[in-house]
Amino acid sequence: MKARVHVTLKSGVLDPQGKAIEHALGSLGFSGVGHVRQGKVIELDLVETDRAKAEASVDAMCKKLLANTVIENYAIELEG
Amino acid sequence: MKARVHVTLKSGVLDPQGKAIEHALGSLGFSGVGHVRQGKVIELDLVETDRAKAEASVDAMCKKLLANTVIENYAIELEG
Amino acid sequence: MTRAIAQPITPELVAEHGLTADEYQRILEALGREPNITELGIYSVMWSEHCSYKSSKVHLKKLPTAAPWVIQGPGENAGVIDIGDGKAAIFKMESHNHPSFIEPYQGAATGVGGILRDVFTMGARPVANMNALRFGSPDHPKTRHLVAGVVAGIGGYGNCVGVPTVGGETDFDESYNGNILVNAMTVGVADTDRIFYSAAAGIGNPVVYVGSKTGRDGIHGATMASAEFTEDSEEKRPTVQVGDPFTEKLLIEACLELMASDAIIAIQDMGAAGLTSSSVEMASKGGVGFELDLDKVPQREENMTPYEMCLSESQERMLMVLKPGREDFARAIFEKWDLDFAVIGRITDTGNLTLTFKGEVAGDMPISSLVDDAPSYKRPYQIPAARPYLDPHDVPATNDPAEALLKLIGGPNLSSRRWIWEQYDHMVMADTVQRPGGDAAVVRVHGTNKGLAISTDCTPRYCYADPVEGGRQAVAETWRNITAVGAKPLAITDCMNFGNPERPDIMGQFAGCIEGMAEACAILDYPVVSGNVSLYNETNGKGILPTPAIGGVGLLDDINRMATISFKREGDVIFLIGESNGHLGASLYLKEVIGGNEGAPPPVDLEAERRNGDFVRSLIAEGIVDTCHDLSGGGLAVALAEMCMAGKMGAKIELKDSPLPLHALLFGEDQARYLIAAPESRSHQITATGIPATKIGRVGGERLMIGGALDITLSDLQSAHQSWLPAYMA
Amino acid sequence: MRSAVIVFPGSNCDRDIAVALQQITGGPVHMVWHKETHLPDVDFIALPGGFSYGDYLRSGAMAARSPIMREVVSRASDGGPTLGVCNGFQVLTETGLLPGALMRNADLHFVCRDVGLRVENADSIFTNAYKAGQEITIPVAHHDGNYFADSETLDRLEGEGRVAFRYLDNPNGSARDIAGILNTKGNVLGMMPHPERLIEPAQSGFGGGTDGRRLFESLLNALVTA
Ligand SMILES: Nc1ncnc2c1ncn2[C@@H]1O[C@H](COP(=O)(O)OP(=O)(O)O)[C@@H](O)[C@H]1O
Ligand SMILES: [Mg+2]
Repeated sequence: MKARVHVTLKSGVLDPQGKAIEHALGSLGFSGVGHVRQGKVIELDLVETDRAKAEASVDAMCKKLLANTVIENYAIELEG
Repeated sequence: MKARVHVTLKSGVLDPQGKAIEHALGSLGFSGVGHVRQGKVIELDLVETDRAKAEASVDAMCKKLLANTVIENYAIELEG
Repeated sequence: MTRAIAQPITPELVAEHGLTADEYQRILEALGREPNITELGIYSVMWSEHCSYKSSKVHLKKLPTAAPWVIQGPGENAGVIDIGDGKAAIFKMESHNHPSFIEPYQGAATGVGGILRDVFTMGARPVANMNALRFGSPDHPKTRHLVAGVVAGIGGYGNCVGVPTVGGETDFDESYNGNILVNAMTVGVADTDRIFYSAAAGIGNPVVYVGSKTGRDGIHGATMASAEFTEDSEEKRPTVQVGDPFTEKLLIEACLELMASDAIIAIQDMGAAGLTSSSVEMASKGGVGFELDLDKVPQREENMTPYEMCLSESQERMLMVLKPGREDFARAIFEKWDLDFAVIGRITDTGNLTLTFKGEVAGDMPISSLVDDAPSYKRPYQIPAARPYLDPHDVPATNDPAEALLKLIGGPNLSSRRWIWEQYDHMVMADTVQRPGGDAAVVRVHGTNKGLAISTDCTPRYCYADPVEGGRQAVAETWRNITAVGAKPLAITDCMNFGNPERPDIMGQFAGCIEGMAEACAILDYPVVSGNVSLYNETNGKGILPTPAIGGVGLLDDINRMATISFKREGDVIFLIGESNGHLGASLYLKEVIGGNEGAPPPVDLEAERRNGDFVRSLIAEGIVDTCHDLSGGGLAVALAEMCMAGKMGAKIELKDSPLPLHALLFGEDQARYLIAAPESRSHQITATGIPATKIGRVGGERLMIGGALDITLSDLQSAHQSWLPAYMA
Repeated sequence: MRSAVIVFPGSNCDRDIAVALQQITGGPVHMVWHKETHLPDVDFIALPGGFSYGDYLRSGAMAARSPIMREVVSRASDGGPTLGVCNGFQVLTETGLLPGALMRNADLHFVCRDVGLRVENADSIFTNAYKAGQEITIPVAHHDGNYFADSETLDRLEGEGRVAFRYLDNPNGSARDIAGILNTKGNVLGMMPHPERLIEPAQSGFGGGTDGRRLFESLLNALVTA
């Protein structure tokens, strides 16, 4: 099974990268671009085939390592 | 309209972050995790309401800035 | 967190803001009415321990702050000393303990950002960063994660901004398990005729906001820093601030560019309690009022309330008072650097801080009540009785001195910190002439042959055993470290990290440390020019070791006459300067090798410090000696090992007959001592009346041999010393 | 010899390299703001180290799209001597002037230390004052110095003698220990180590060498004496 974890900054948390990209797009002449945010995606190949178990295990990975839950949210997507 | 750009490393390109995560998950006792890859998601708020135009414009942004096509692939998702 | 202006003020709300009933009564009296929620928030941050120093003020007054070279002592954003040729060194140290425990990367990063702003706000270009870190026991489950995050955060911020992080200290002790200490120091250099202060002046002059936009970051951060930790504050996860070092770099360049003109009347960074404390401090120092239009504040989020804007701790922001008519000139500079710039108010003659929001008055408070009427407490205190002297004969001997030495230099407290400093860019600016790993870092004053020597030190186990002696020792050790590179120590900054001041024993530790520090500063002519107090460093009623971290700065007249700790030439004669009494009370030998912790710390004889230090410095200045290391934790054996490792050269030491037991000679931590080395041809010059200088051996070979007691190869020393931290962090 | 140092927002070794150029070449050094569209009349262009745009998105990415870079690319393509150090190297790969990319260090840590290098090509305008095969010491300080290129590109670089410097003890995971590479014409060099940080004895604490100096002396040999 494949898992995809999307890690995004909690709303209200400053996103310096997003801000800089927003600005750079502006100077490159792209107009009409509002708020830009940057997040991470982590893709994992799992041996586990049981969906519920996979989800629980990836959730534990997120809490322990993949996301910094003080400032980040995460969402898990399973495939296959 | 909202756009989401997924930027991932091309296969064959070394991914130190993915590898480090893979290793760290192993030492945290998570077993059964195969290959791990890390990518980026960039979320943009667009003023444009026409889907085709929005897509074209985001595609240009990717080529010009958001992705380094020597090492990265990108995929665009539009919403709303 | 969004609160309407009309929220009623209940006793619960008052308590939630960390204000006592008595303090609330003072607010009612100051205003002559009930405060609104914004005003309550403002009083609560201004009267917090962090901003008001209400528990510490009465003691801090005892510290000497003057010397002919002091341009600005405590009270401004940072201290300023004259370093000659029209240049000044500007420096300060600050804590970011609580935020770093909650989110180590961002907590440490924003700590660096904050202290940088304190320094460049005065007109200095930052030239060096230091970091003093204390973590819990290495076996504690959180420690590794905290070390990794804090080090990455300090590096992440400092490296990006482009200021070299040139040194620091790193301790591990279980008392910090639930409460790590992250103290960051910045040193900058300015022209003495271009130093900027925070006192606002000129009725009607514009008040200008520059930097990043304001968001809902760290609201209540300042009150958080003043409240004891409980298990659930980890759960509450207060909004942490995220640092943006890129913006900070732009802010430094933009501010320095504007500072080259005559447009600025006063400037102040927005630190803890952001807009509130910066405007109140500027107005209070200038004896004027401020009128701010909150609608003009650049905002990152929608629907922010006055409460939120006043209390936000968004980073990378500054407040300035400009000369009238210079707004456009200044705006052009900030726009060039892509930074926000907004005129948000003006100076008034009312003496009040007046806030307007959407056309209404959102707050109106006498500035004097926020500052001068802030409570000041003479908290009861009890300085713990000094522990009795521990006779070295009563301390168990080791039957294997070599193993004891390897254990010390290969253990958590004395092993190499290379794993840390290699993650810091310690060479950017190309003026680092003494890198981390020596006694003090030395940074060349750009374009000259002068150097600033910088060291941070504190031995908390001494402070716990005897606060007064520990306070003396912390100051003396920085003085010694700066002397050991050949520089003249000029002044210090401090970061006073203690537990809950409402407990008389903790307050006693504080008072005791201050007493010792004051004495050392006076005798060594080494005043305090800036500092910071961090109290309530405890978890579930258990305080940290008293930790008055000292950051010292000294001046090296000629960097070509600089000493380093490395042995340099085969055959050099090694001298021990100072008296050895084998003091093992509260020593590292006791802690790490024997597993004890009793006894008085080594006494600090400040007159001897001065004599011995002045002598060593003169030898370096005259070019007689270029190899020097002070003795500290682990004593003679550890210092010798460090000199061998740094120079990749061995040494052969003869031990003379002594009434002291061997383990006390090797590992005793007597103060005021140095090891120096010089070629035979110059060694006859190493004598002076009244200074104990003993020839103890020679440099050479591939092993460290001490009498018949100990014989270790360099490579065994190296592998013990280098491996602990990387292995722990792997 | 006249030089230009391009200053991006977040550059932080711009002064360091300007000082080195001034001290060693003796010629004027123009600091050129990234928003400029024209370069002054110079013999040499330097892209300095630092964190342009905070290294956000990808290191060097946003700087590579600055207005001044159009001009830099055109001069460099016409054979104008151009050096990118650290962040400057990242910018050069992002513009395509040099092949490959600089990825996050293999151990994910920022690394600042002296490293040993072998001079692989001592014939270039940047390296003629070294000897081929000479081992030198120059500091690195970077988070993204892990050079990546596909194997054909790497083979080509090696085959054409375009690897200028190789690490003796690879600090970042770079493919084939590559520390610095040249373009086809040999007029563009990108390198992660910072030669400008070791040009006088004081910078090593008086205990090491000044191996960075030779790089600037090479330029002087090539661009002035020639
Ligand atoms: N956190 C740190 N960051 C940078 N350098 C550090 C850090 N901790 C320790 N060091 C460096 O390691 C060396 C040894 O530190 P320490 O044992 O505290 O020295 P000393 O006993 O001479 O005061 C010093 O050069 C110091 O600057
Ligand atoms: Mg020392």
